[in-house]
Amino acid sequence: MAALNEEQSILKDQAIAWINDNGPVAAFRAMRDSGNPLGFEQATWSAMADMGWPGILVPEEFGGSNLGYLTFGLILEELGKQLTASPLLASGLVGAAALILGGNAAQKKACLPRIADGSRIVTLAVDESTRHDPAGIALAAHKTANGFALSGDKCFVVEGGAATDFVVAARTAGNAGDANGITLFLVDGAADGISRTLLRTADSRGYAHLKFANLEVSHAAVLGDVDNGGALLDAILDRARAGVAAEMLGTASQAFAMTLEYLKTRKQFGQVIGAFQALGHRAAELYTEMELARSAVEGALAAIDADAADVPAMCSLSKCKAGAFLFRMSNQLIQIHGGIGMTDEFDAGFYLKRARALETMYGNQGFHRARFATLMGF
Amino acid sequence: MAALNEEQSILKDQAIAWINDNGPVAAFRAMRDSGNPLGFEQATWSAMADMGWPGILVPEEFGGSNLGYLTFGLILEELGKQLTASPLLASGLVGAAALILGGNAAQKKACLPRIADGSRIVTLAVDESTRHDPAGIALAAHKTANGFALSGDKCFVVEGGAATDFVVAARTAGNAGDANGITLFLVDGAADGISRTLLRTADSRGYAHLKFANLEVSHAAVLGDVDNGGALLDAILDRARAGVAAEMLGTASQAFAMTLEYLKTRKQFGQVIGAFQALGHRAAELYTEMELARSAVEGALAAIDADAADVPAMCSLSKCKAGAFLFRMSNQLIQIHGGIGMTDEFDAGFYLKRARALETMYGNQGFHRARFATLMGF
Amino acid sequence: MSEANAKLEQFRGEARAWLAANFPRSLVGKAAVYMTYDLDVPMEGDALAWRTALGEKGWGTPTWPTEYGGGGLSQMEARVLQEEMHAIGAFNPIPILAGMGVTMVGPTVLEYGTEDQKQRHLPPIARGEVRWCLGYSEPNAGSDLASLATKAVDKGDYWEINGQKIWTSGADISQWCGALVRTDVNVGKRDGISFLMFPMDQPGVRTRPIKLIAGASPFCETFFDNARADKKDLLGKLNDGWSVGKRLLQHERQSQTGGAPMGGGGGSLQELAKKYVGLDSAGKLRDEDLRLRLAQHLMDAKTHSLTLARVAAESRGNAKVTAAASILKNSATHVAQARAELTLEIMGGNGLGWEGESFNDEEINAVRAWLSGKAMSIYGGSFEIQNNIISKNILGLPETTQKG
Amino acid sequence: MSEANAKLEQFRGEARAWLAANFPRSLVGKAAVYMTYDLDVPMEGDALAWRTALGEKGWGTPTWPTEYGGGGLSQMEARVLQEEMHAIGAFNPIPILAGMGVTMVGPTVLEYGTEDQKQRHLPPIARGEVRWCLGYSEPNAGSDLASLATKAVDKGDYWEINGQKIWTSGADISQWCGALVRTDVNVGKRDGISFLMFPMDQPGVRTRPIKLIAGASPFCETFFDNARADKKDLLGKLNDGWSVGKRLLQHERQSQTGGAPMGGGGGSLQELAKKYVGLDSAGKLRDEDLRLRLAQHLMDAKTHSLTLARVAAESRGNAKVTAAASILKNSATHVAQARAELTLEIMGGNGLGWEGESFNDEEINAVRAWLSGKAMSIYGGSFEIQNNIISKNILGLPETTQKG
Repeated sequence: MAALNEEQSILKDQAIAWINDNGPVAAFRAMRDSGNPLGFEQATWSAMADMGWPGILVPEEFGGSNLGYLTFGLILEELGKQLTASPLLASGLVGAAALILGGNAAQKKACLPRIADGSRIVTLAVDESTRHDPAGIALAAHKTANGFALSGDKCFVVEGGAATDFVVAARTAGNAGDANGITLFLVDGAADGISRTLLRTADSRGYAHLKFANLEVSHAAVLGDVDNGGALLDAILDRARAGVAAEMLGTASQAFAMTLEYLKTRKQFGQVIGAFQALGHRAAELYTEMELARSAVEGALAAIDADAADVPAMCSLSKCKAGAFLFRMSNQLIQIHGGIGMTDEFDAGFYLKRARALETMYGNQGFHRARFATLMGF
Repeated sequence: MAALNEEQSILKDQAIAWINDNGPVAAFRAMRDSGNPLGFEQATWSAMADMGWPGILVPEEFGGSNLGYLTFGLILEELGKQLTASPLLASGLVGAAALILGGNAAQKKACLPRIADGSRIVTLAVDESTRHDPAGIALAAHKTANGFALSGDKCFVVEGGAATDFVVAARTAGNAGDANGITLFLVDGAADGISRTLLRTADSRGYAHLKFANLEVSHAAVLGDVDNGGALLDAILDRARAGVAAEMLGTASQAFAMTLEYLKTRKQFGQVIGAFQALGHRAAELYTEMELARSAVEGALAAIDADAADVPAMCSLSKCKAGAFLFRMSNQLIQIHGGIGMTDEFDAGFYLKRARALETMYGNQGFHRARFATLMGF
Repeated sequence: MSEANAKLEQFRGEARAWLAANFPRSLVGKAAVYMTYDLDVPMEGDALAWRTALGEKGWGTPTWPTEYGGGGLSQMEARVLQEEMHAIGAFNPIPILAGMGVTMVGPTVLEYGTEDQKQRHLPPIARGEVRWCLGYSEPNAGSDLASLATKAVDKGDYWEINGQKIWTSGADISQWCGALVRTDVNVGKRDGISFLMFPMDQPGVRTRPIKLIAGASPFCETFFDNARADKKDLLGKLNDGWSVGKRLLQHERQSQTGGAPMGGGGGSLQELAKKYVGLDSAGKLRDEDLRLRLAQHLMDAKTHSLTLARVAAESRGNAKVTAAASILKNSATHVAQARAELTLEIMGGNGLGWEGESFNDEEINAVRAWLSGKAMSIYGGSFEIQNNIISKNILGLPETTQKG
Repeated sequence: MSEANAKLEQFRGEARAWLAANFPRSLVGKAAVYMTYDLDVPMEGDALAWRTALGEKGWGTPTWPTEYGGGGLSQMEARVLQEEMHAIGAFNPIPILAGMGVTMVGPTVLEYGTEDQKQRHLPPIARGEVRWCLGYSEPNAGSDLASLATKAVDKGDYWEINGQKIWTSGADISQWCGALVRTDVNVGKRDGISFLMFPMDQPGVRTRPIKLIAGASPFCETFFDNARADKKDLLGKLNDGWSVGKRLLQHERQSQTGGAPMGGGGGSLQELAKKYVGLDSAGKLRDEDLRLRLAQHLMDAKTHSLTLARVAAESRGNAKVTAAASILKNSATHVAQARAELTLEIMGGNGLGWEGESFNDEEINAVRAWLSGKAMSIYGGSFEIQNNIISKNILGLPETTQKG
């Protein structure tokens, strides 16, 4: 992993210790078994807020610690290992990024401190069908006397059940597919014009479909520029992708650790199964893929922190690489554990389900492979 | 392999025996070392003609045996195993197919008996750039008082050095990229308007570039219909692809046999290397891929014989499957043999080079994967 | 040839007439209700009548000998019977009702059983009255079945069985069990194993259903605490259970190579893709990367089907199974698992549906089937075991890394 | 910090001055002529003068101690020197001229050699006057180096060497050889091996160049028939050659992880693709399948570069090499071989060019480099050996399948 500075090391150790005590995969299981519709426990979220995690990206003047994306990634990776459920990614990273990148002074002042202290959960509502397609945004925002009226649907909004506010990508001009004509709005989740449907998904995370029925918002709700929100949306999404990639890396590396442990202890045919060369080499290849994925993820987070020119390409790269490794690793977690891996009593299924869900989030490998080609100019 | 009838079994046994004596890979090596610019020995070709191989597809009334593509594939497979060099594929399959599918009575009568007895070598000239692109045909055939005048280039014409006649795909209407406006011509290779450049390629096969400088041909040279030759060209190409796939299967299965033999005899760390499970499993996976590739190849040849509706899809499928297996197998042939595999003294390099050449011939895996999608309607 | 054909056509007429007389029209379209492995559907009314008629005729197990309750038909006649049933929407629920009885236990009893065993066990299976489960795997004997530890001790009148089995499919609803048990602890791992048959309804047997990652499952853990098997219910020779068990597994493996589409995606994958993803103006799938991977998968699937057909053609009139058959298990698994993954990818976010109104049945079934399908590379000879078998038995490479 | 910087800048001034005074301007742009491993380019005129000046200054081996002919520079100073040379188009031919002398033999002699060995062997290497080859592999000892059979017998005054080496790069043009030989046949495979140094120009040594699949090569077979090594040219302890040899191989492996672009494709692969394949009206590569595979490869290559950078960052101020370093060899190989394959695919038919006017140099070089590059997964620790190392040394899995 990246050479950490002292602050990062302390934060990482703190995260590991806290997650061990408070958010291990057993806690995720208990949450799932309870049927909790939000997909996380309020106490968990409060504890994270107390530790300052939702404020890691938030500038100090707004109550955050401004430690950057690489640092945020360390926490997401640790949470990914134990599948610890919370809206940290959705609000602390994606929501915060939207405000930091697109908010005006008033919006930042009103919103960022409350993101940082966890009292508001701000999430991004972007997709409108079963597939990630930011170019295809069609949710209409018509101009009215006092501002805009929003009508249309948003699907699979991450932590959409718990969100207090939504960053909504809407169309103020042109047609679905046009690059221009997109505007972002920051809207209050409690408004009358929004109805939510909570989803029951295989990975037990808190997604929701939203329906906007002529929701009226003022000009003050606009985040960034009217009609020119496409670039802002891309920038937010890229940060979201790198964040998801960090979580994926954590989930996959834990699956690797569980598999390695099993290879060293499970006996078949009179020896531990890791002594079978076919499995030993498979483990070596998975390890290789893990180390490569780590470089991609840390590279993307560092590129964001450095405001590098290749942030879009690096973020697509990280999502692809983490995705490919997590796919293979979550499948091998089951395969190498054999029958026990198929039982709900064992945790492997959680990792497999989560892997599939993270793969679809903010664009799958195919989406990012094609995007990478486009970004490279061919 | 497919359940063979008696005629096929006899022919196959004859082929194996003859190739063992007359066309083993050592003969290919000798031919290469001699610098023979045609890429095959005339004596080899004469012997094949004596055995009737160039006439396997030719109807009996024109001096052939009309045994069909599956039978032809058996021979090509055996030749592929030993890399036996000859224009059998180019003329006996592709040239014959062009005449059988597109020739009128006069053309068939004039040409097919001489293809069958090996005295004429008729090959297809289709591509005009470094890539297989039948839709992009631009070689111009302008209408003249007595027929047409052909001007333009053809590249990588298989056995183009030895050919006595060419089936030339030319454009009589429209522009490169148009589906319509393609006409096929059967032209005498000795004509003044054609100049040839023989190529020196890694696989030591007899390719040539052709240049047509206002070559005048009469209406009698048209094969099939004027302007509507696209479908005929596709049909010829599909047969060519299935034939190449059969050759690829042979080349790859010989590479498999060489590798398996080495796994059983080469010792490292005190045991034969095939005892290492990682290599044993790799061999099992290669074997699996080989059996699957065989089904695809035989399936395509049988589909042609049965004049099935899915010939195009089956031919793309067979080229893809044989290509993927040959690629992997030729690389593993080198990898598993280690240092010795890298030496020119050993034959592995021949298989690797031939694999690369066959992959490009009549469309590579990427071409056929995309074509398959189109044929399936998506 | 034409005489045989004429005889077959005569049989077709008889079958058609019998089916017309006996298959209740009320059951047309109900096949899915009765042809599921997951549920213990009660047999009542017309369904019970149909099962009874089929059982009495012996056509639930058409190729079994008539003396043991079968139909005594040839393979060709059985195929004709199936065609005729299919033509009128009839179905044969008996193989399902019998659990592992028709597909696995029956054929093995026919081969290894005593006359008494055949008389007692086969007719109830053929009538669909007795369901069988199989006790094979144990928590510490999965792929390495030879290290099983469940013991059976000779108590004079009976065998006393102690130990635990896992993955006993349908154990909680079965009346009989066939199990591999250790009858001699002093010899090598594969020796000293016997195959016993015993009723499940006895004090010494306890079952616990296993919840899987896909949800409820037919699988159980089964515990034996001084359970009993009659001395006359040893199948095959004492301490030769390994060969009996292997034979049974061959039947299982044969039933897994069809590469049948997994649930939730029975239709064409390209139609599903068109529906969820759509085509662009050039007629290409809107997701260019998915388009090419889908094409690759369809080619893989087609190639597997071609191989199944080739193996069948090569085996015809050929007692020895062709070598190509050895690849079918892994190939089928590869195709089925890839199909399940692509199905979810095509469905996008809806391919995450677990329950609730936001997802349709096809989506939820696809997710469950995707998860269930992960077992294909584990059970019935894991991916790795299959590669061992190919490497050793087909390719003749030495086996050094597996002892025992 | 700023004091160190000032000192470094002072050195930069000195280096610049010295280079200006000594590097012959006639050699600008000639680096490619003298910096090739494949040829034994004669050193004459300005080239000879430059080599001599560099050798006398010790800057051909800048970080070696001055007492053994080196420059005595720090790593930082050496980098500054390199920058300054680069700035004026100067180059250092000595590591090439010395064969394996500068990169592998020298550092190992520095570590294991006696004072006498250092005095005799290092200065001629540092002056670029003596080329070294290495005798490692044998026909029956490739990846399994420990089973080597070349013997050296103690004859009192000298060692007498008999046997055969293979893959001795540059043996036909080298003056000295360092070889692993068996000095005790009665002990385990890795024991009883010693590292001897001896001149190539003696009656008992014969070399035969090896032709490779890519054509002519620097590799030879080398035969020893009562060849002699002086007793004082045993490097390291008797029968401890395994650790000496391993140290040497570490130097080799380090030089192979850069994932440097293979010959014939030094430019950007996407530019090559645009040139050969072209873009459509939407700006996409005309071959949709190639486009996505090319994107995947560029991501793989970028990820490998990121890993190199990460390993370097993690190693900084850290004596222990990070675990991630263990993956670099296989990763570099994967990237380089995939790049070579894609290069040929992009070139289409022209990616088959072997010789003649129909193909340009870039095409022919790409084909040769593609073939040569297949060795990357074989030499310097094969793909399989690297996986063994990761599995055992990094992951701590047991080693059961390798004896000896």
